[in-house]
Amino acid sequence: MSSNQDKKPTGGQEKVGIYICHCGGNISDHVDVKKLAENVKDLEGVEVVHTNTFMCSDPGQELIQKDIKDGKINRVVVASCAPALHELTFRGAIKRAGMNPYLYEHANIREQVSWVHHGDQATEKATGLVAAAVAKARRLKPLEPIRVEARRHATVVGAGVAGLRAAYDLARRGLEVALVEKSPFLGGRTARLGRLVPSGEQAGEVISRIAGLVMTSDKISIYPCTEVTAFEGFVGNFKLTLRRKPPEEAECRAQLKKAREAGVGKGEFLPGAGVLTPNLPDREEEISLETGAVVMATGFKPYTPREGEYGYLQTDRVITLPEFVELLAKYPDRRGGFLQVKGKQIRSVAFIHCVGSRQIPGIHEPGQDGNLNEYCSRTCCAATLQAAVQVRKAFPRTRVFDFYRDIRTYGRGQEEFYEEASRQRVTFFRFEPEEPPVVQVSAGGKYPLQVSVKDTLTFGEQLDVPVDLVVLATGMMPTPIKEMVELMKLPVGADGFLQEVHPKLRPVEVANTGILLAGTCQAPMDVGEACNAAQAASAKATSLLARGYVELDPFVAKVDPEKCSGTGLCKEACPIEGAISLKERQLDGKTVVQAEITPALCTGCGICVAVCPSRALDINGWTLEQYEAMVDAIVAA
Amino acid sequence: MGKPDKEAMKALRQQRKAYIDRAKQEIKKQRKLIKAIKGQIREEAKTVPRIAAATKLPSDQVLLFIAAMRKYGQVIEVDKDGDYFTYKLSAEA
Amino acid sequence: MMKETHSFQYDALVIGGGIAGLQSALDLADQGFKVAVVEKDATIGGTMIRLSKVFPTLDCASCITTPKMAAASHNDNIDLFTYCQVNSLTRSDGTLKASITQKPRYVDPDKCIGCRQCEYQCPVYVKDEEQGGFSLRKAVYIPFSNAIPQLALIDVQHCSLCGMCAKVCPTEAIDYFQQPEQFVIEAKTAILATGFKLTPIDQKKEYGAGQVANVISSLQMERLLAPHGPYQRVIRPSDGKEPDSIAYVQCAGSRDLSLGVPYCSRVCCMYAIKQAMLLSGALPLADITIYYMDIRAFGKGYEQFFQNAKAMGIEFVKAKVGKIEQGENQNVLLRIEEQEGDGRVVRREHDLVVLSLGMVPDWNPAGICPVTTDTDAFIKCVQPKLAPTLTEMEGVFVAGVAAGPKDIVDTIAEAGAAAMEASNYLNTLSSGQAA
Amino acid sequence: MGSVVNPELMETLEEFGLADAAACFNCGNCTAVCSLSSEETPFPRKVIRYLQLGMNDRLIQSPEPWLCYYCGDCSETCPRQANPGEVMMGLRRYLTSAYDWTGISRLFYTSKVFEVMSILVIAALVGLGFYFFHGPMLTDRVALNVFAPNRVIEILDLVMLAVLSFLLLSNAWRLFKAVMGDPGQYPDMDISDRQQPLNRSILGVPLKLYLSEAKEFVVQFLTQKRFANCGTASQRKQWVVHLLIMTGYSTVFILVVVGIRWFQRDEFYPIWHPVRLLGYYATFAILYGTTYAIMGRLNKSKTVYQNSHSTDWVFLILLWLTTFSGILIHATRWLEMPSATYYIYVIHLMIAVPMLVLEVPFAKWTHQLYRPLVLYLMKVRQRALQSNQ
Repeated sequence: MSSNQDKKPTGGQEKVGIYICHCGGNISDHVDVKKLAENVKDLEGVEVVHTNTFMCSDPGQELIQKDIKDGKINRVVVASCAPALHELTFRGAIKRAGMNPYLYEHANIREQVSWVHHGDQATEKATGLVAAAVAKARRLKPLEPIRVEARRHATVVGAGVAGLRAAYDLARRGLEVALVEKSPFLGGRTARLGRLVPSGEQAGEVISRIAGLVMTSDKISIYPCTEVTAFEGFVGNFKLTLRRKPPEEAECRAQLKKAREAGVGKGEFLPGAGVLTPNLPDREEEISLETGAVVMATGFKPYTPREGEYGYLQTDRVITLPEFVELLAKYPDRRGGFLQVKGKQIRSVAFIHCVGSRQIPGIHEPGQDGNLNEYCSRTCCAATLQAAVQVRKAFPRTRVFDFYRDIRTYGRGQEEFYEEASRQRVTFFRFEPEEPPVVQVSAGGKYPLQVSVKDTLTFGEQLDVPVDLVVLATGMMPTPIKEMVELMKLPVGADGFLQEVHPKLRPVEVANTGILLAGTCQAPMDVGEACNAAQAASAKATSLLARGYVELDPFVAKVDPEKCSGTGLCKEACPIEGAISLKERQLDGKTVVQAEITPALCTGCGICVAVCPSRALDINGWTLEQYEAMVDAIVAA
Repeated sequence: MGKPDKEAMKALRQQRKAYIDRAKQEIKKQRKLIKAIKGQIREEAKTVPRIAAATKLPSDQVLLFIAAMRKYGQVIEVDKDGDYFTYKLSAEA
Repeated sequence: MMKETHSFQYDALVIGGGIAGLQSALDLADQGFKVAVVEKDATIGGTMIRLSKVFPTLDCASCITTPKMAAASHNDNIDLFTYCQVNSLTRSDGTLKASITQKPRYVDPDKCIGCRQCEYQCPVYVKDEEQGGFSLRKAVYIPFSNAIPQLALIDVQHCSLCGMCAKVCPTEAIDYFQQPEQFVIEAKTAILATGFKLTPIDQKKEYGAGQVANVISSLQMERLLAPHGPYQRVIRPSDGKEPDSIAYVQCAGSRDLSLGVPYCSRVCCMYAIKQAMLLSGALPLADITIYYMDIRAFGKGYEQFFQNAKAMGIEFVKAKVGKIEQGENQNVLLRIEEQEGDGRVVRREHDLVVLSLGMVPDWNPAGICPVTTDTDAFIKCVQPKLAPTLTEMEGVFVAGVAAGPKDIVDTIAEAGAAAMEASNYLNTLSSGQAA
Repeated sequence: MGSVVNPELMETLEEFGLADAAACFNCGNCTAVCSLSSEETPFPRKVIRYLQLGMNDRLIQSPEPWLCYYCGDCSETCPRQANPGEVMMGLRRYLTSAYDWTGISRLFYTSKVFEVMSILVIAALVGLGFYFFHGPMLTDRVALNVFAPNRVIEILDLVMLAVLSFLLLSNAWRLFKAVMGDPGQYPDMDISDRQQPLNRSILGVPLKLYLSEAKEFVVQFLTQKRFANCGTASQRKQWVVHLLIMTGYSTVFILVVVGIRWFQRDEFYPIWHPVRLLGYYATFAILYGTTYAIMGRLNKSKTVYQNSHSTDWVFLILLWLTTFSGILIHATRWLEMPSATYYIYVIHLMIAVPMLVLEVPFAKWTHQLYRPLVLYLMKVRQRALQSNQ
């Protein structure tokens, strides 16, 4: 599938090879690749043009490497997908062929062309983009990555199950770890659960086990009651400011009181709260921390239903699943008779799924923040069935009714658990999102509540179910960490969760190198999945820091000492503290003040370039000259 | 591998006799089938059901070989005729 | 012909060269460990490289897999052993020993340049399973265009030993006399990433036991949708008709005690929706119906993906298909209970029907290593909550579908977790602490 | 207002041998796979759902349980192995007792003690009757009609027939009213409910429709041809076996109850005589059919034989023993063994009478009537709906 259109060398210094990818049919279905190759083969400096079905595949990469080794080219342009996917792939290939990896330019003709344009238009635009890339490639200079020392230290934010898991793994790999937790307890949301599906393990035991390992590790420092208040730096060399203060929140104090009353000591597990940390602060203090990588494990909070949503807050007989799970935990081994809640006999209980999850625009009302939770919270189906089965087994006289949209018992052993619920006589009803069940307070009836539903399992019949208690299976929402998101400039997805770079290529990394995601801050997950994510994040953090140094892209600002007149405008405009400084230096015997760049801090944003009156600044790999050449090339094409 | 040793090859042929005999049978059948299909689409592009009707071959077999012959560059897809596509021998074939 | 058994030493051994194995290998290699990847097929890439596009981002599967394959094959810390079978994996004196048999390719890997001259000249056509059996390959062939390594192999069961390939090979790489090779890989830790296969298409007699024309498996549909598919477009296999109406039968091999597969295979809802979306792109006028019991779109962005599919006009019908029969004109008849209506039984006719088959394990450790399987036949995890990748065997971890059905996203995360466990184990060994 | 859900019903039905209905997750596979399930009367999931929800009235009005011949396809393919075929079987038992106004059926099905005791009591009554009222026991020849004159037996038979018919027909009338939808009987029913167009009141069907469709009843009763379409081809055997038992049983029932004066004779008929041939046919048919069914249930060879309620055993065993003792009487007469003949005759009746008295109006036998009756009513109703439109 490769067409070779070699030309005689023109004798120029820059010999550009163009490699056009079909991307299966992703590109070639819309862009006439043959014509594109024809269009660009005569551009100045172009030596060879190749096309391939998958340029990123081994045979594709070998094409490039062969041309380099044969001396045919010394600049590479690949026209394919978004650079976010494969720029690194091709740089790697070029490097292996012995060429400077920065003599490379990427033309995005998939996301920017074939996915949005069709027919001749697409081919035309692709021609323009490739021409621009060639123009830039001819002006590329070899660059070296910026190598900076990396601290063999990592910080984990959040001491839920994912945070504990990550901290323990990082410590086992020999890194020093700071574990920052805003509450006085370790274990997060997991600590408040009962039995876990489907193994039936007690969540408290699971948390106690991993918290025990964390507390006994000499590499992990635990910072309870602590929040991150300032953040700066770059991968390998982040600087964090932490504020630690005695707990103030009412809920927190109540839990501490409960711990005291129950005689739960430091390092011991308090049901419904977690493992009490060994080092509670008695005064407020500020701590600064230097760290190489940050693992975000800030977790989730359960959705709080609106007042009146399925009768919530209108009667105390409508509660959420997390509340119900805490209630259930109070009857550890009770058997027989009816379930009792708040002194009332519960003859029947209804569970309603998808409360605050799978919301559909136009059907559901947005929450207080104006957003809809369109996602599935993934864990509530199994958790609901767990609670339902527990009720049926412990209190066989209490009837259980379950109202669902789709039962999503996807995980290992979960479908079997669903069957167990059926066999335990949980009665299921299925509703459409347009016609959800209605919870009514029935005055004077034999039961205080009635759930009415148009049941699609009974051919859309209207059914009335009299109940004593309604439990709402509320979904997960990301823990509100707005300050940290702003502080650390973290990418957030449309669903409000932290956003990874790519779910398959870089699933636990965010765009900011050195910051990793673990657990439910990224998306709803169950305990096992959160631990997997935490370990994957630890593996990435270890890979980053294990060598003791990190390499950063060299796309940073540089100062032309010939032109810099030391106005300091750049320093003022620079959004990053310390990235530009003004330094005195000797020039032709005179002392002048000029701008100086700290490459490791510079993000290459280019603001300084824009404000400099004397055009003394430029970004390596993205110079003004290169930009101008690109624009010219597009216009010419 | 240089020129294979004649004796050794003979021994190998003996050892794989069952496979070889079956493969030879297959080749014969396939050649006939391919010839029949090629005969139909040398001059005119046709749909699979038309080729199948003309050659009295099962239509899934025809499609299977059309697919393979396209893969090796002997057949090209030409046009659409109703719900079906038409195929013709390529210039190289 | 008894050769001395070679022995190779590594830090880690990864069994299975699919996406899970490759990700684990890359994560370990990035931390500086030496890794051997043993793959049973002639190419690495596993099931993922055989897919068209992947949900929910609709990236082409190759775009994600080929770079990881290339990265693994170029990584100085990783050695790939393809076309190899693991006979046993045992632990003695703190070392894992894997006895490996490499099947003969009948092609010298050092000489073959992957030019495919042999393939073009070979006279025997063989059903190409890489294309769902919808196209043919030759008796000497390279599995597919982006296979790694790009080496030809001879399928001796279909070879007539005519000698043509040896004649045309420019590098004299053909070796008809190649024998299986035995060797041993020694490592300190191992990761099992042995993946899955589909539940057999002929298992359910109510669904025609594989005999009804135009009833295909979901992986076969992946090939029809793939850029280098057998027909390079979506037409149905019985006669080449462009289908006007395509149906998906969900849970065709999962959640069914009568098939002995009680569990949910976790990916079928999403791949059916994804394929339906791709189909509505390829065949904008076609009606696409998905017959389902519960739509399980639980991953990040999956529910939104499902709702988009609904909005695009893909029909979702809540019904478990009871029977599949051959209709007229090679069409397919499905019998369902019309649950969303008044429950009557109706027959619905489609041009093409896809069975959303489930996942069953592709490897059984019994007799090979002292790792056991759970009731679902997947490898048993001893700590499914805190350390899901731990197996019963010390120093041996599991990742991906080998430990239960999983989509690619979850597989990749788990592969990272297994790499973490393995590296921690290596670290513990080297620092001399007892585990 | 919707229908109120009452999951207690399932527990009630458990007494009738209901198993696994709770395991159903309402996928609808059973209905889709069933070859008898139709557009008008889809089953079994529909009634299983009513059962899960405890909609007793709906169940009592449902014709569907009587339309199922239990080929077992649904149970074999059920993804949850919730055994829908057996649930239908249990429902038939429950409905038989629900239609029985005497309450005996319910006791018979739900109490093993009652089941055994009722058989023993009736058997004892028969035995005592003979003990006190039998005729002379001639020993020089076999004179059954002297020991038990067939004229007397005939009178008793006819009395029994009248009582049993009254009971059975009055129960069938209740079924008729329920299935055809008597709104007075179930005041909470919503007649205009679109989901149940066929289950609603059309008691006002013109009488002539009932007459003109009567053929359906006769054909279905005699041929059970619907059973022939049940399940896959291999299930044909089940239909043949069932037909054998049913025709054999009916034949012997008519011979014994209505035609006793021709059937019970002291001289043998010539071998080709129709009564004798009918007798042989019935004997062979029942013996083969019941032996096949008993072996099947012992070996659990088919899905349909997987679950056996105690009443299934009782029915088969009593039937088998009746037939077997009948053969013995025939043999002892042939061998001219008078005493043995008389004793076995008494034993024969001690088995046969309880079987008839209990099974015909209260238990398994009712389905011989209910099945063709419901099919016939469905046909009538279909016609009525057609003419209404």
